[in-house]
Amino acid sequence: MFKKLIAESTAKSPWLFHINSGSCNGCDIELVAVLTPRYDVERLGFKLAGSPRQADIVVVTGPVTRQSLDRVLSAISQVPEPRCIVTMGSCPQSGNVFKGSYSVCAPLSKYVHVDVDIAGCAPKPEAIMDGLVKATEILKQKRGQK
Amino acid sequence: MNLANMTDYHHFPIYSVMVLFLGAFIIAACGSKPSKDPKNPAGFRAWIALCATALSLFFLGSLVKPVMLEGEIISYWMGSRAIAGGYAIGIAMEVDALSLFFALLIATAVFVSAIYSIRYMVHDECVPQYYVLYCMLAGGVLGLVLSGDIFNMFIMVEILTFAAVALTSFRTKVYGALEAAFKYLVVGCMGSTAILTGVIMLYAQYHTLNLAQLANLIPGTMNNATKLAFAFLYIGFSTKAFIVPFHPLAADAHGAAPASISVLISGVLTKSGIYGIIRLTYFLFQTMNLGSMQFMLVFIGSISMFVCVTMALAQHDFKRLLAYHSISQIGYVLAAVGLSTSLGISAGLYHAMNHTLFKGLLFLAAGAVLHETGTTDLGKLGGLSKKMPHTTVLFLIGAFSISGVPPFNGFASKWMIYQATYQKAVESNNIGFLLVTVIALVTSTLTLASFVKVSQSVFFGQMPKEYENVKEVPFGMRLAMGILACLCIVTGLFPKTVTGVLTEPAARAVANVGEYITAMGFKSNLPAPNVTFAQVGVWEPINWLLILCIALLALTIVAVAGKYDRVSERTEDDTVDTKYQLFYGGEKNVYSQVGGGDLFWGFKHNWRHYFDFMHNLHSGIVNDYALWAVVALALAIVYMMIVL
Amino acid sequence: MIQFNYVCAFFLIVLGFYTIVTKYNLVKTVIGMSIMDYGVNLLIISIGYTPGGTAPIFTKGELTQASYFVDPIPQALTLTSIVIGACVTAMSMSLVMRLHESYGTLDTREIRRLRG
Amino acid sequence: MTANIFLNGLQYLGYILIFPGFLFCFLCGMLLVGIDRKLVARMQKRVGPPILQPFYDFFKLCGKETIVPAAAERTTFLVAPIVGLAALVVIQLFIPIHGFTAFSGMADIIVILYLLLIPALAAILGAAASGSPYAGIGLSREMVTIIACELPLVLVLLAVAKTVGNALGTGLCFSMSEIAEYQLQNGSLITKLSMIPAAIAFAMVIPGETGSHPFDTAEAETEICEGMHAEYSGAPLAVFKLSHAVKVLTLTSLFVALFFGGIGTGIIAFDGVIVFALCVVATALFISFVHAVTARLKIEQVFKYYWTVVSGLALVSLVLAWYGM
Repeated sequence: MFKKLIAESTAKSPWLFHINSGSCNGCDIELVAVLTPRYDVERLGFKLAGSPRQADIVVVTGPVTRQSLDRVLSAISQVPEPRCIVTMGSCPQSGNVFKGSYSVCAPLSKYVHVDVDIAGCAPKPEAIMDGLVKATEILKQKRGQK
Repeated sequence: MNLANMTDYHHFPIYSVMVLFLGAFIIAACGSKPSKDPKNPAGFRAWIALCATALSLFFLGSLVKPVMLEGEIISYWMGSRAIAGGYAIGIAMEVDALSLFFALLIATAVFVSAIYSIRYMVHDECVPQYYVLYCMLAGGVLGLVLSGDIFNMFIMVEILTFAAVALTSFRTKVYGALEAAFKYLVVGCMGSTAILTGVIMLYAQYHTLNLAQLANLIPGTMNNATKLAFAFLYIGFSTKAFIVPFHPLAADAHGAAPASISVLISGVLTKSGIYGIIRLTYFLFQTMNLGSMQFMLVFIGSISMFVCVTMALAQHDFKRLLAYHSISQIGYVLAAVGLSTSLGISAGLYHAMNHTLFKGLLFLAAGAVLHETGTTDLGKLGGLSKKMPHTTVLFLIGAFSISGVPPFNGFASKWMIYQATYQKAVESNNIGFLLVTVIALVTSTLTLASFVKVSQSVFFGQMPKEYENVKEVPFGMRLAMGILACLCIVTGLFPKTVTGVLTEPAARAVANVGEYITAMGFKSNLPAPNVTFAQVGVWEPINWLLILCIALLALTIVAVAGKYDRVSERTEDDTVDTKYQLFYGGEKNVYSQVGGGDLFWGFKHNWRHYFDFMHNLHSGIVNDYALWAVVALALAIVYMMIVL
Repeated sequence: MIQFNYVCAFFLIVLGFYTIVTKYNLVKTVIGMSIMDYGVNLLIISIGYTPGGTAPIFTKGELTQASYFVDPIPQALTLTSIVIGACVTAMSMSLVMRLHESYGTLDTREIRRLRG
Repeated sequence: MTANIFLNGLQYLGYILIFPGFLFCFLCGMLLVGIDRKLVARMQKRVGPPILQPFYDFFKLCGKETIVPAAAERTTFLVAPIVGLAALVVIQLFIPIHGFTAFSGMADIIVILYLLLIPALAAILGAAASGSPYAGIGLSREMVTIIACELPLVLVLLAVAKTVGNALGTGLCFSMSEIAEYQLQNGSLITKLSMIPAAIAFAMVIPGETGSHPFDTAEAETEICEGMHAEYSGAPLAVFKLSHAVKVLTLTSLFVALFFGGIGTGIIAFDGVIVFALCVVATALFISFVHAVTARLKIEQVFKYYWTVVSGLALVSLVLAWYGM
């Protein structure tokens, strides 16, 4: 019974931790936009957590610059299991316009398993919410496997 | 003299003092050749000191039954020279419940500190001399509280000041030790001079030095010279109690002395000053029924508690911080005693006892940290709880006790003080006493804050690299701390028993001056007062603890069933996994310890003008401190002349 | 004129206080402490003085109702006090020496590592 | 005889585990927090999370991995939340629910003030044991907030003691059960003139003590990464969240017991409901509303606010109570 309860709760209370790996702030602003009254992602139980230790979903924005790579990876490793990694915007997926630069390490999936990619530059709030909901489903699956 | 005569308990007070002086003499006579044992450089001399203190404690402990429980007052004339022609000629010891109460506190602290010293004083030179001075100090304080003769009180004050100054500067290499000793000597000497002047002026008036006879003669015959003597004596004992404005000396002396001596300075020396003030105001001059005298003591007590706790918040050194707290707690004692209600006196004495226990514990913990790491600077330490788990637990017990966290002993006594002040405010319909309650309550929280600062910056937080090899302190030191910690918990859990056996008889003795006079063989017509210790509040620590244990048990069952302790931890060989590193906003391998003096910035920012002012005021120049003493003396004289 | 003694005694005590408070030299501070001490000693001995009294030394035969001698107790007290005063001076001078070694100065305004 | 004792023991065990104890605290505290979050969302024109959201959060955290950082002191880190929760539940037992005063005779208002320090202290020590510098900053701010709240709380409680004491003729009254008894017979304390500023001051203290907006500097998630809880994850964090919920309940029900007692029916179940309803109102007014309309203060502003405005109000109340109004 408790296992089921916990699995159900996991899907209903995903907390986000947001890492900016050299983003232009476009995606960051859009992420904040989904918290505003118009979209209000909190009604689905989402909440921005201040520390990776408390997060379930890690949202990475930006093209993963060489300076930030180690830091991104260490912060992701500090998130307790089960966790779900979401890349947001085109940058962490392909490098976007920065691709080929000596200082950019994108895509992030080279270094760590990414569960959900939200494409767009920057993605629409609706897309972000859709991606996050998908992430919660993956989270629930991971919870169930344990 | 046969054995039965010698084991008569009437001789025990003098035995308990003499055994310490004798110990000092034997240790000094044994020379100063250090022993070969590196763990105990003083060799058998340490054991002599320990035996002397243990015997002293034993003698005093066996007096509990007759004096505390049966209410006898032991009067003891040296060489059987009693009263002639209505005047006390011989030297007397008079042990009533008040004296015995303080003597027990002192003997306990001295004994525990002696256990601690054996392992603690291993890095020093001249350790045999340390034990000589140690026994002298202990004997001096015991002699002071057991004496029935005011000139002997002065002699003992000199002995203890002398020993304390020498022990303060014992570690001459320690930063500021000599300076602290010199300041203490100058102001302490002014205090002793004040006491001597007061004593001799009383003698000029009444031609006796016996406390009981003075108490019989002085009230009702006060003139200007007596008032002057009172002011001198009061200031003299104030310097021994280190109350405001003599608190900077305490801070300097505690910080520089070895921890085992800091225990004595804070737990024992300050008590001797408080004892002197009680004897002076309640017995000799019997002025405590005057509102103005109550006002003076309560006012100085409140000022002491608040000023010193704020000074403590600004400190960067572990022992200096403890030293200021010491005076802050003495402020509580003085304020409670100054209320002149039986509950107030009982509460004040209870707090005095608890202060000896928890402050001793805290100083010993500070000494343990110093012993292992070589520093007490709050800015340099951190994370020692992993290396010194027992010391951490013992320190926390002391810290909770002093900050008045239930169910430890500090709370039990502070709780009585709050009630006593509030009761006094209601009874006398004076809103000023209510302010004292508020100050006491707020001071208690500030105390907690500064101990949170210590635990964060010394025992918790991150550990600097250089302390990787720190070990737990030796068993002997932990034993000493353990004894005090157990006493802290026991006296906190059974407040009714403790007050019933120890503080209430003492408070009764304070109220019943007539008996003190008649026990010495003088005629007194002071009536025996009716003393009650009614409390308005309710606090049942045992029941609370029982409920808490049930609650904890229930939670533990749930936690075990839910596998609460199944955690992910770093394995021994795995040093690189970033998962177990602290989160630094993504930065790698950063050492950062939040500690030191500015932890409570939010508080200090609002009070910055006050803190700046205080910092400049405590200039560290001995002339300034001497000036404070002179001004205090002048104010005391003027005040006494006006109100008495 | 025993009152003059009292005035002198208090004058000495106050002079001692004055020296301690205003002089910035450690040795002068110690001198101040000694002066203070002498003042008290003078006070004690003056209190024991009775005009026309003899030394309080007598044998059993000499003691009559009319015997008139100075109070012996203050004299005993003075002795004790003088001894203590000497000890204090010795102790403080040794501290002054060590202070001079480690601080290189005798100025109290510079010996203030412990403050605040 | 033995059967009687056994039954009595069972009854008290029931008190501790079920009614004013654990189960009640767990359910009502969580509900209060859920209502709070919903209300704040509605005030900000959002839909907001479901009212049961705190339960979801709690169970989710129970299922998560617990990571103990290498720099942390393991035992303190894990034990601190449990002790804090237990201590809070015990405080809840001491607060009378109208006629229900089974435990209120064991501790009185000043003791409760001090018992409230234990959970805070547990959280602080747990944070210190985690070794994180964010937690260090967080605990410093938490401690300053405690100091800030202490002065007005002390003044309010002394004013209450004086008012009830005056009315009873004993001069002063610290006992929680006597205060409850007095209110049952003479109506709520809030009807007295001197108690109105006291009630306002106490209400202002509630958000500070529970660490909610705008006094949540200690857990500021955007500046110092959740402060004291920066390194906590999984079940210990769940216990901390539960403790926070219970603390909201404790403070609001203390507020109700002190100023709005005496509207009870005499039946425990009904009284429980009434008290809970009053707690909800108090939460809505003093936590949700304040949260919705203010932005986070700086820590020195928190301190200044409590030691000037709130303490001033409390002092007014104390002076009024002193002169028998």
